[in-house]
Amino acid sequence: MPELITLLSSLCLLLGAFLIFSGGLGVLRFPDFFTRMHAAGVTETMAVTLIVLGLMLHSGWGLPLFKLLLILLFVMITGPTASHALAKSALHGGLRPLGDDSNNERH
Amino acid sequence: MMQSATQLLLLALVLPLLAVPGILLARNQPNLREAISLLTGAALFIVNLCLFSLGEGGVVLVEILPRLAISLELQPLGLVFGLVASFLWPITTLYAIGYMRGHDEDNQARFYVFFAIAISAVMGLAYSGNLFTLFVFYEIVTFSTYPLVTHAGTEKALKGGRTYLSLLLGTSIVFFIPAMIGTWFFAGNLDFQPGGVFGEEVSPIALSVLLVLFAFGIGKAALMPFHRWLPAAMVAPTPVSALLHAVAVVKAGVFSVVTVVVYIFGIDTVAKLPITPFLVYLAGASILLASLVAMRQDNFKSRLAYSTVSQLGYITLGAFLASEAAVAGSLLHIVMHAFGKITLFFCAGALYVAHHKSQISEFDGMGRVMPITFIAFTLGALSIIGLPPLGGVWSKWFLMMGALDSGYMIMLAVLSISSLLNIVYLLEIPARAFLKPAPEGATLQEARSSSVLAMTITALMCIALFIYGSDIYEFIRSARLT
Amino acid sequence: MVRARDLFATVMLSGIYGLLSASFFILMDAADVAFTEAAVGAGIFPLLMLTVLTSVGRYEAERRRVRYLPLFVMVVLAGALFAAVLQMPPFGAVDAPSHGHVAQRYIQDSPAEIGIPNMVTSVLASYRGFDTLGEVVVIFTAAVGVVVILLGGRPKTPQQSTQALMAEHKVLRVVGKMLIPLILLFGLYVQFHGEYGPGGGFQAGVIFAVGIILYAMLFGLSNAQRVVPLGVLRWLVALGVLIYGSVGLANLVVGGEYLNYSMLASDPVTGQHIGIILIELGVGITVASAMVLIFFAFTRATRSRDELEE
Amino acid sequence: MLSHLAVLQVVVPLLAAPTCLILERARAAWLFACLACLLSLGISIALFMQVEASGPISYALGGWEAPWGIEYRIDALSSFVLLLINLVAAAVIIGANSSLTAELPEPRHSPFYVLFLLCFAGLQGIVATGDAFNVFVFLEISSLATYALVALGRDRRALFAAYQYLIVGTIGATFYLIGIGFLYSLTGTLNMADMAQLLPGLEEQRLVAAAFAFVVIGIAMKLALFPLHGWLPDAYSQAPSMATAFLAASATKVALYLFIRMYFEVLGQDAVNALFPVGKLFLLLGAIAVILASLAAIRQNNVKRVFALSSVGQIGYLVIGVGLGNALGLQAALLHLFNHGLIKAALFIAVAAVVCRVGGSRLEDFRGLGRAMPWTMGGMVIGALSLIGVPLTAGFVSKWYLVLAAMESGLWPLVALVLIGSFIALFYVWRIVEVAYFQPRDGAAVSEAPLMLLLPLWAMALANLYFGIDTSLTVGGSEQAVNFLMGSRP
Amino acid sequence: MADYYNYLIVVLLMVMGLYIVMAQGNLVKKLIGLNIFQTSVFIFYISTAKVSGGTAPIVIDGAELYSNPLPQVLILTAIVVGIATMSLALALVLRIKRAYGSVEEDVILEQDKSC
Repeated sequence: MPELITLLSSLCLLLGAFLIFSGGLGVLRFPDFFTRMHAAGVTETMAVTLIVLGLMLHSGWGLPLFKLLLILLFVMITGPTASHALAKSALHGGLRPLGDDSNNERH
Repeated sequence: MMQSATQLLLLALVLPLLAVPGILLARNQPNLREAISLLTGAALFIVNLCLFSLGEGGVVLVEILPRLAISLELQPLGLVFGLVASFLWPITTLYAIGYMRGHDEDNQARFYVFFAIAISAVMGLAYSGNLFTLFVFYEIVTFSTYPLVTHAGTEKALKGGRTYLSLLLGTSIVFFIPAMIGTWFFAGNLDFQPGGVFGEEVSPIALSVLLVLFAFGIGKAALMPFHRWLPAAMVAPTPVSALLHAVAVVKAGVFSVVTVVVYIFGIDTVAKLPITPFLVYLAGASILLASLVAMRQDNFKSRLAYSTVSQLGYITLGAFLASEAAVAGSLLHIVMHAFGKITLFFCAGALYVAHHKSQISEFDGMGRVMPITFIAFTLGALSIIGLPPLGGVWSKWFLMMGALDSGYMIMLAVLSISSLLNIVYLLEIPARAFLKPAPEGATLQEARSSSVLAMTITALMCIALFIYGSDIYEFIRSARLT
Repeated sequence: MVRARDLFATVMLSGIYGLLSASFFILMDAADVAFTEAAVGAGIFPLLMLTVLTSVGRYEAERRRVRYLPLFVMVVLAGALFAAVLQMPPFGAVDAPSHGHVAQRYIQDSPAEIGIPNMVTSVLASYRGFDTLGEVVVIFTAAVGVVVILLGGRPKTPQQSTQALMAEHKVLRVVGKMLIPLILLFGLYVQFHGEYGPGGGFQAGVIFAVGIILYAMLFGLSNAQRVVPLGVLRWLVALGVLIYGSVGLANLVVGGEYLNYSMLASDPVTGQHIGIILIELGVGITVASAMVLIFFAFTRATRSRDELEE
Repeated sequence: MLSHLAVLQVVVPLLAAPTCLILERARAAWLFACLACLLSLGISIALFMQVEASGPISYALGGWEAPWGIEYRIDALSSFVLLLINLVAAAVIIGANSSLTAELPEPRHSPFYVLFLLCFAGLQGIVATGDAFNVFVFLEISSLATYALVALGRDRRALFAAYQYLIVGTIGATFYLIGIGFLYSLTGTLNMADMAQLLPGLEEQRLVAAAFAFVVIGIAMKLALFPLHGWLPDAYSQAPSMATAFLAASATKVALYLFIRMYFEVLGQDAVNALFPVGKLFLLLGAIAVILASLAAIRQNNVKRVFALSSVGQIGYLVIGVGLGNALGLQAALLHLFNHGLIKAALFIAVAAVVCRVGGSRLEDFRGLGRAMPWTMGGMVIGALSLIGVPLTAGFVSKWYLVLAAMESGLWPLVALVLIGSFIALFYVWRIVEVAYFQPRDGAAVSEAPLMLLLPLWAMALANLYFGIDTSLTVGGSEQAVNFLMGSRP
Repeated sequence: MADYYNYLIVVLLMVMGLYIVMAQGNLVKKLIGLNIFQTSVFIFYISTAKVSGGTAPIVIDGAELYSNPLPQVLILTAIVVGIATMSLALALVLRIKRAYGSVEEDVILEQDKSC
């Protein structure tokens, strides 16, 4: 049983790390603001969730588990909100997604 | 007896200062104000006479650092100087009353106030018990005479004042202070004592350096090349010039030089120093050069100023000749020159106030307009030149004796040539005044009576000093100088 | 960072730099410091910077030149420093002199003398409690200074409601409403948990302040100021320092040295405990109110400029 | 309570500051600040006497003994400096109300008092503490308060001056922190006395040298030692006048105190000079500072700036005294530290009085003030004479010692330099006196400064005279301090 | 050399920060440089505190070796001091911008000279 949990937790952590890496790559390589934000946003929610999950599995019952749970909740609420706010203010600020030809100006 | 000496010394210091609030309170009542000045002056002279009769005593006022105190001490040199200064103060005041009123000057109260402070400082200087005290009062004299020099407040006066202050303070900061601190450093104290304060172990080189620092540091002695302040100070009102040249400032300077030579170094030490001949020749050069410059001045006061530079050279020369006769001679010259020169300045002021003439070339025939003035002038001039029957002859005589004693033959020549030059540039003035024709429509018009009275007194004193000159000399010689 | 002309990017980078150093501090076993650095270096500092940028403009003037004199000085300095630090005790050495002398006592005796497990808090609040008083006063000074520089002596809470920064963001507002109580709660937790784990008055103060700042950002400065008026904040800033200082004075009264809490109760350890809780409270109050005050002052200053321009 | 005086000295103003903020009303804040400063002055006098009678006082804060807790140490040196700061602070705070009324809008008054008290407390903390890191904390308290005080100035230039001062000051403080970090990693302690005992015999001399360099450069920035003095003239001439009066008289003095403490006590003069001839470097820098700053002062048109530059020059004297390295030199530095504090306090309070009545401190604003404001200008002239070093003023005494010390070291050029410096001082000071007394005033009539400004001004002016005549306190105090420092590490 | 890796990085950061302060003309950027400079000192102190194999200085059962708490305490204070300084500096920058209309050093000096 402990081995299984270790395995699972390692898997989660690895996956999370991979997602973070790919997210970073995406932020660097994607063509415009909104696609980059997509990379960053997905990473933030998914990767962090995975990593925290991995850590939770690792930590066992106790106060740390509870704390991690809180962190998870917090990230899951704030992450998407932040992405949303960013995208909205970008739109508000005059930035248009790639392919939207109506007003394709870039900063 | 000591008790009363202490009190009298303090009184001499404080008495002129007591006049200050009086003058300030009475600043809108000229008569009262000047009466206060005069009375204090007379009282001060009496105090000095009392001090003279006491002859010795001293007081330590305050000890600033260990072995560094403000202290007063009666000694013969100081007594002579103190008497002269306190005698001439009321007389200058008397003269100033006439001058200032005749000239309708502003800020007269300020004038009398600083006049009084200056005299108080001169008293302190005369009765200093140590070098530090001397220095302090020396500086107070500088500061208190600065407002007198710039009295007019014009741009020219300010400029003259700037030169005056910067040269005097500059020399004292850059030379005098290090000399004083050096003395303290080598000797451990600054107390005046006959024979000097330095021990045997101090090297002659160090002493020479100190002596040079003192010679130049006491800028009021106007040893060339630090004489520029004196002509610059001629922007002052004439009573101030009289005070500067006869009583307070320059005499404070040369008195300091003599005191330093006698009581800090000791006559015998100075005589042996390798630097002394250099200083003697410098003083000699100062005498001759200043005389030559004086001949070329057309402005009356400038000529007198350079004459003073030259005469001060006599006194410093006497000090550096470093024999008892020469030192006594130079001290005597302080007295003689004081009376002579003050007379000359009184005359200059009188001419300026009464006729607004300040250039010598304008004096043609003025002897008939202002006979008393020019007679007084002639007497003063003769005294300075050193002709009998006037006081000046004694001091020159003893100075020459001193030069002989010390073996500086060449100085005899210098003194003689200088006397000749004196004749040329001083007697030219009465000659013009009496021999050239008077200006058109001139009538007899003297300056105000108080001014005339003052110059008469001083001129007569020049004659009196011829009679009592040797007594003063004896008094000085009776004291322990080495 | 040196070369970028876009100040916005620079500020963001320096925020990341702050976060990185915080992570580094964790690696170095300095949990409390990491906590603080995260709050300050990645939180407050970029926040203030951004506020300033809204006023001073995002781009700096075109300038592309290397200053040689500073460069030279820096190269020399770096060389000298390299030479010097090579004489430092090796990194991580157990027997370095700095670990032996004074620190040893903190590690060995503080649990018994102070009675709390977090040595950093013990040292901070008790052994070197006076430093911490100084630290609080520094924050206090900064708050007073910022307010007087930006707003002039005695600012009044504005009457008319100005438009909120993010009025159009409904999602944000809702999420914010959810989060703010949590943040404040967390602040309280950090405040009183500092003796056992990382945390303490300063960190709690910052977190508390962030909650209020968030409120101000979402619902408008004037609404926030209605909740915590400037006058009250001023009062609170001073109060925190006074609490801290008076604990010290109270010690004098009961006969101990200044800030010697042992006398506060019959048992020294209990006394220390009480003292530390009290002073941490003081720290928390001053820090929270100072941070809010500084933020308010900054936004007010940038805002009033905008109003002037319109 | 008497045994707690050491800490109360700092805590009183420190806690008075927030109380002042709560008081809000300017007048109440002022009165309270006055009360705190006077109380503090009383404490400092008591401490001075206590130290003189029974030697250094050590106070363990929090009850934790020396190397573990923070120690307050009041010895001959610190009690001497504390006395100066307190004298100046009391004088300044009494006059502050009148001066501020003319210079700042009313709502800024009470923050001014708060910042003033903080600065005051910070400076005292630096002096009182025996802990190297605690110094840093209090250094920053005083510095932050100072930046804010400077920024209160009326002109917009005050802002930029404050900013520059902030940059330099922060770098300086951080340098100091780095130096302390090195020392800590070598010795494992932060207590100065403890450090002083552990430092000799260490092998890592390069690191000690680096530590010293950082500490000294850090302090030199605060001290405005040439060539790191750039911030000072701007900051001092732009700050509110009374703030300048306080800062000029105390802030740089405290920096010098810290410097002396580090150089003579913690690191040890001989040990440092064995690594690098620092003493000679100080002499050189001091000499350059004296000449350059004095020359620059002559050309200024703003009187505040003249005096500010003169401060840079005077710091040169102080550093020369330290650099000479003999007992007399150190004593000269300490004496000048004290006396120059009094001088600058008098001068800047006088300037504050002028600004209060005339509204500016340019040279032409001083026209005819000799007659219009006789008491103010009288006090100023006394301060000016003391600055030049005229006998019977405090300035003379310190110059006397400095010259003696230079002679003892056989450095005659230095003697000349000190005197030439005084000579130049004469020029820039006299320009002001001349304008005030001998140029007529045109424009609106000006009345004499308010009594509350004249009072501290004359207190300082008379102090200048008093300490020029009765030197037992200053010379005795500095001598004790020198014996203490030189004795601790012969 | 590996033993000193941390310190060398610290030195690099330190001089970089200082260079920015000295060479940059933009007042905001100077402050960023100052921040880097200060943070480098924090890193330095914290590095000296680390003991290999030690844990954070919070008492846990079984731990024998703790890192040094003292530098951490000092740096806690220093961080606070740092942010206090920064906020004051930024406040000044805001006011300078309002008074001069610029935050470039040379523009400001130019304006001061002309008036």
